Amino acid sequence: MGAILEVKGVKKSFGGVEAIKDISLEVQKGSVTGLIGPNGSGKTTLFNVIAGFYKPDAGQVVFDGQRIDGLNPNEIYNLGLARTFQNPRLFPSMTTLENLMLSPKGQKGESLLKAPLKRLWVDEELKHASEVQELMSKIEIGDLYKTTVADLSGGDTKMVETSKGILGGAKLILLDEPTAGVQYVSGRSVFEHVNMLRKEYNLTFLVIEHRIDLLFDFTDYVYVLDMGEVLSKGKPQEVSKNPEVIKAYMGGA
Amino acid sequence: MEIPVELLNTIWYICVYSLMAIPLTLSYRISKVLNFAHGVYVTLGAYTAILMSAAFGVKLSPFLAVPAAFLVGASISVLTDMMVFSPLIRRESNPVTLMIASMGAWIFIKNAFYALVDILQKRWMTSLFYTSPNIDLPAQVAIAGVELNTRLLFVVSLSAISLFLLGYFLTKTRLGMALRAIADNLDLAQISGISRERVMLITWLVSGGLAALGGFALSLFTYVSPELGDQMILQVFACSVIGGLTSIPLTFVGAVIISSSENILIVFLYRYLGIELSFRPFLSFFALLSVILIRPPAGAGGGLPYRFHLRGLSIQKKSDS
Amino acid sequence: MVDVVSFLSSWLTLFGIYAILALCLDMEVGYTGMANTGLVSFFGIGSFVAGYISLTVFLSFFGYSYPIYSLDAVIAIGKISGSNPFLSIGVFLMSLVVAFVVSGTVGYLVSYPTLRVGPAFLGITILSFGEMLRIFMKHFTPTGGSYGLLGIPGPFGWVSEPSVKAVLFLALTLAILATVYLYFQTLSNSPYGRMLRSIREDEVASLCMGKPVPRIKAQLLFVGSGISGIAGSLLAFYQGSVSPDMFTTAVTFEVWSMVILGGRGNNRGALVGAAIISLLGWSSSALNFYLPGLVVDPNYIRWMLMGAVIVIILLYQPKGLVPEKPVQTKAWSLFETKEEKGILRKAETAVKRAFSWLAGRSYK
Amino acid sequence: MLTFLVIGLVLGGAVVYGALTPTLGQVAELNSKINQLQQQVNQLTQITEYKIGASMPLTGELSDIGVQWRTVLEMARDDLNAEMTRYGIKAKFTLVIQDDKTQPTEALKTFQMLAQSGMKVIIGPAGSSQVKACKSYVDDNKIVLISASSTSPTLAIPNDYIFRTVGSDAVQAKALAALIDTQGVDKVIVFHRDDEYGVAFADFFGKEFKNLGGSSTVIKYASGQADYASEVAQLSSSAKQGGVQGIVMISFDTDGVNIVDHAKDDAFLSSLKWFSSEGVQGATGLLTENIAQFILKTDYMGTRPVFKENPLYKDFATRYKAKAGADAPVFTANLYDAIFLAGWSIVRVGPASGEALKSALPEVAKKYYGASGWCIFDEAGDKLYQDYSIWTVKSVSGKNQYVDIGSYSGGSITWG
Repeated sequence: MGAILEVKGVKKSFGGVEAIKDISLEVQKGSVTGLIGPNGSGKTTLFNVIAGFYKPDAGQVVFDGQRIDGLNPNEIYNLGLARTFQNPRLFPSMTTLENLMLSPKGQKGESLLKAPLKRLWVDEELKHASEVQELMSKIEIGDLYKTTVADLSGGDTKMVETSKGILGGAKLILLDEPTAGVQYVSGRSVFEHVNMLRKEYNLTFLVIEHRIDLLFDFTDYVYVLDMGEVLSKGKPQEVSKNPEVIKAYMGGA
Repeated sequence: MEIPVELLNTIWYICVYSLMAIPLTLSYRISKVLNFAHGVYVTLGAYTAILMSAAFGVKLSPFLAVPAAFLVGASISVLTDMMVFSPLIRRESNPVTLMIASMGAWIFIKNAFYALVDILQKRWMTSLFYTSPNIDLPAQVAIAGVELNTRLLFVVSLSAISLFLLGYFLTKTRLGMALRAIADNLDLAQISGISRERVMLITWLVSGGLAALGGFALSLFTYVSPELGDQMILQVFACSVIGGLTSIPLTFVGAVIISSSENILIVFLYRYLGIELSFRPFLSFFALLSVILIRPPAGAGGGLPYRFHLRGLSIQKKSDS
Repeated sequence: MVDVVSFLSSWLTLFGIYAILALCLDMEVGYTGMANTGLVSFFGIGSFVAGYISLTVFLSFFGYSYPIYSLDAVIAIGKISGSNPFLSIGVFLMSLVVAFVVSGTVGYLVSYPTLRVGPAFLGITILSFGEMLRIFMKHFTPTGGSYGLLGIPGPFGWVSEPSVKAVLFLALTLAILATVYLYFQTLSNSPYGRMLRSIREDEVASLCMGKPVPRIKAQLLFVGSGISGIAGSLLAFYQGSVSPDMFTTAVTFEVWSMVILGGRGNNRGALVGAAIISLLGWSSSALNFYLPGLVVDPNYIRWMLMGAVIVIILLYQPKGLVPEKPVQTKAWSLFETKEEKGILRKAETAVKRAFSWLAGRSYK
Repeated sequence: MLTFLVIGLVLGGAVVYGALTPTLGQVAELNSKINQLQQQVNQLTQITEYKIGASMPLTGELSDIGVQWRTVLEMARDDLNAEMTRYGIKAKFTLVIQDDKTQPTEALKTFQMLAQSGMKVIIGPAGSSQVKACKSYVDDNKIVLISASSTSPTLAIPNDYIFRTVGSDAVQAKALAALIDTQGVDKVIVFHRDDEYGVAFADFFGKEFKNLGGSSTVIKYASGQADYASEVAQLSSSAKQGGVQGIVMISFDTDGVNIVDHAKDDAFLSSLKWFSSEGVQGATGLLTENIAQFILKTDYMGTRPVFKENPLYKDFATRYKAKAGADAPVFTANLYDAIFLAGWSIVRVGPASGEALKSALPEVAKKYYGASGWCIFDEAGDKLYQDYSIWTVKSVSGKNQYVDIGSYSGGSITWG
């Protein structure tokens, strides 16, 4: 299994402030890779660069052997790289079903010309619907299909956001603090689902996470960022022993 | 010596536009309301003096008219805020909703005022639809051998003083800093311990009052009608947008640009390119559009996908809604 | 003793025209969240295109060579307009199509700046564009400049009886309205509509889900503006004359208030709003008619009402009179039928949770 | 959706049915005959009430003068009713005045509303673009439109339902040119609004003035602005360059006053002679002290369509002044006569049929001499004999007022 995502010497600064000094990292196919670091260490900025929100000032991002830096977010999504946000960005006043039905790529019904002619897209629509149903039952929110997303619990919201990526046929999903805004106890279950989904759909995850305990149990590899640089990397256990990591982490948090 | 009249007009308009546009910028920056009702404050400010002088039938002292105009504009603007904007803001409505609400308020107040003027006109048997206040100012005054228009001097000093006071208020006083803090982000303001509602109130009070002063200043220069606000609002918006609707100094620059384009540029176009004078309003819109295109206002957040690639603005929800 | 027939026909015709506008605006504002405050300019383009085409075709067909805005042209048209039914209707249809294309294209071009400045400023951008256009039209001699165009021959010039003519035109308008309504209804209840709504909710997130947001917005402005153009040409034919002064921003605000009142993101709402607001206009006239000499002129009251309606609706009934519904695609059927299964699954999960609790594992 | 369609169909059906029934053969004629008989019977027995519609610019660009016209209308109504009782005609007229905001589409709506409440004669609207907006409607539905202030020659269309109790600008342009010629001015700038009225007037004036051996250049300004300072500045400088002796201002009231107000502060413009059309006449703004001085300096003169050597007009003017407290502004006499023409035609053929009224109106007008002189219509339905008087502002008994210092009739100007 090779690297599905390679970040090579990426730099990004806003008006003189270097959010990312120089970061290179690799994400192995089928792994759950953790990304930790104190606030302002450039984790989210890195995500935004990977997801195509920002153009890196230098360096390149390679996904599946293809350069994606400089592409627009929607193009990157269509290549199979999905992301979630720290404070989830779903479509609040739309139902769970609608939210999920939005995610499949290249729907026939989403072209202006085909949309008015039902029969052109209705079969496809049903196919997607059944997939959605299946997935929703897997993550145990099957009965919430007509609740608007705004009314979902924190954990459910995270799961919906994650599963959007899956329905979009993503190979790699960037999770930005999946346990933020989730009750402490259910944070674990979020990761259990992540694990389950990874096996089911042989996905890869890159996770920003603050809770070290979860990282130990669920991630295969961890990068520690500080001040926009990779401070250290390795298996969670090793990393957690690294003194400067502890220092940086305690200092930051 | 003779000062070219184009220049004088430009100065007039710099004063008037900055008095109208800067409060608009201020209110947008702090409340994120693209306020179309702003034009109404202008009209009311202009008419306060007119109605007063008509009612008492005397020459009105400018030092009475100015505070009166300010008070009227301020009170109406605060009223608008209390009845329309703050409930909506409390409900975290998006900017579009707020804009529409302001349009509603605008249409309502304007026509209510129209009705009032119509009734008064019938009562007093004098024409109020198109007039100018009867202000107690000598026409000309000679300074260092130069004949100067007193009203111009008055308006220049009026705008200079009020803008200076505004600047002082924003930069030096605690309240003013709280204002700016809120404009930038909320947390700071919470720290400074001043409630958001109060700051909003102050903002609307100031902006409404200043806009009214702008209206009054214009009514010294020319005859005004209840349509005044509508006729000016787009130019005023143009000034503010040039200022990115966030920066007060840039808004002043905008006022300078628009007034000189309306008073000087058009003249050059007419003389050397033979463009009809009646294209004058065209220029302000042209300026507006070109500025918007060349340099999208930060307040706009920029469209997709430019937002990220051009400006790298924050993509947190705050900036969008 | 109000003449019911002609009242209904004239009211419904203007209602139809404005309802088409309201539907377009609703598509842009209600579904996609594009605050198009320059609607009137596309409306105007449509009507000028219609007037220009019909006059030119008629004059050239009958071999006159007057400029279309001249008095001779008007008199000549007065003679010939009724003479040839096929020509009348043909010209009518042709100008509808051209109006659609032209206004649509302009809308598509305008979409560039709007994408550039983003949602909050779209309004002021298109607004000033509309004003620029109006000033330009006043100097654009081929369409009569500030004279505008007069004596535009309607599609039913050959019908002698005025009320029949009015009714025929009404039927035509309502037919077009119905078509537009059906089109938008199917569009908004398709994946496309779903996508539009997602853009309104959060365009960034929608972009992150692979939706080409800028392109979609441009498409929608094309369609919306084009159909507004059709409405405009209808107005031109109904009124028989167009002049630049007809297309002030006031028109836009009227349509806006229709959409707000009826409810954003809901085609039916747009229709309701259009009906109510257009009635409001007539009712103020009626008030003036039956009790003349009020202290306050009813016209002021009418406009105050208009403003108050917008504000009050936004404050107390933000969703409007007819609140929006979830996008109705086939997908629902799948779920609705599985309702009882849903219940079973509920039970199932409950049991699971119980076990997991017994097992002492923290479970969501 | 379905419900909507159903409603649409039902309404459509109702409308079609309602529309087709009256057209069934003689029924219509019979009805109208019966109506007319009814009318005559009524007239003999008890007072019948007739409604006359009016569409006036109470708001918008002409609002200043529009509200004064409202007063004239009410006055005319009362006089007409008084006349009826004097002649023992058992008829009473009431007015329904609607605001059309000086906007075309609004004017059309107003007309439809008035027409649908059974009125076949409607006074107004003021502006030519508004009249155009109503043209096809009134022609189709046989409603008689009498505008007292639309002077655009582009509406001089034979045998339509549009009548104008005021002469076309083509004539007034001639009058103005003649006036300027008498002032020994042969080089002027025509400073006019960019709407239909201004453009047309400027064209005609240019031609006429050329025939008299003068030369004129044209500057066009955008109407509907809050302020015209920059235009006036440009006007001044091009006047300097052109070395003209006079300015001809073709404006409405609101913009006109604004322009004069700025011109009074300009030394060079104040040294020229100023002329204007009727548009600005009657605007209260021109009566303020310092503008009056400007008018004195530039011996400002204008033409306006009224025949002041007319006892009826003098009578009307005095009574108007008594009622409104101001001098009768422009077009009031024409408006006044319009009401009378409408009233008498209704009395003659009854209010039921627009066709009858259309044919009656010119007949009535032929024999009618009113405040605006002879009201005879030409074949295009415009006032045939329009005399013009020359107006200016003078201080009469310490109060600035509009006074007519001369008149233009039959191609020649008579002073005093």
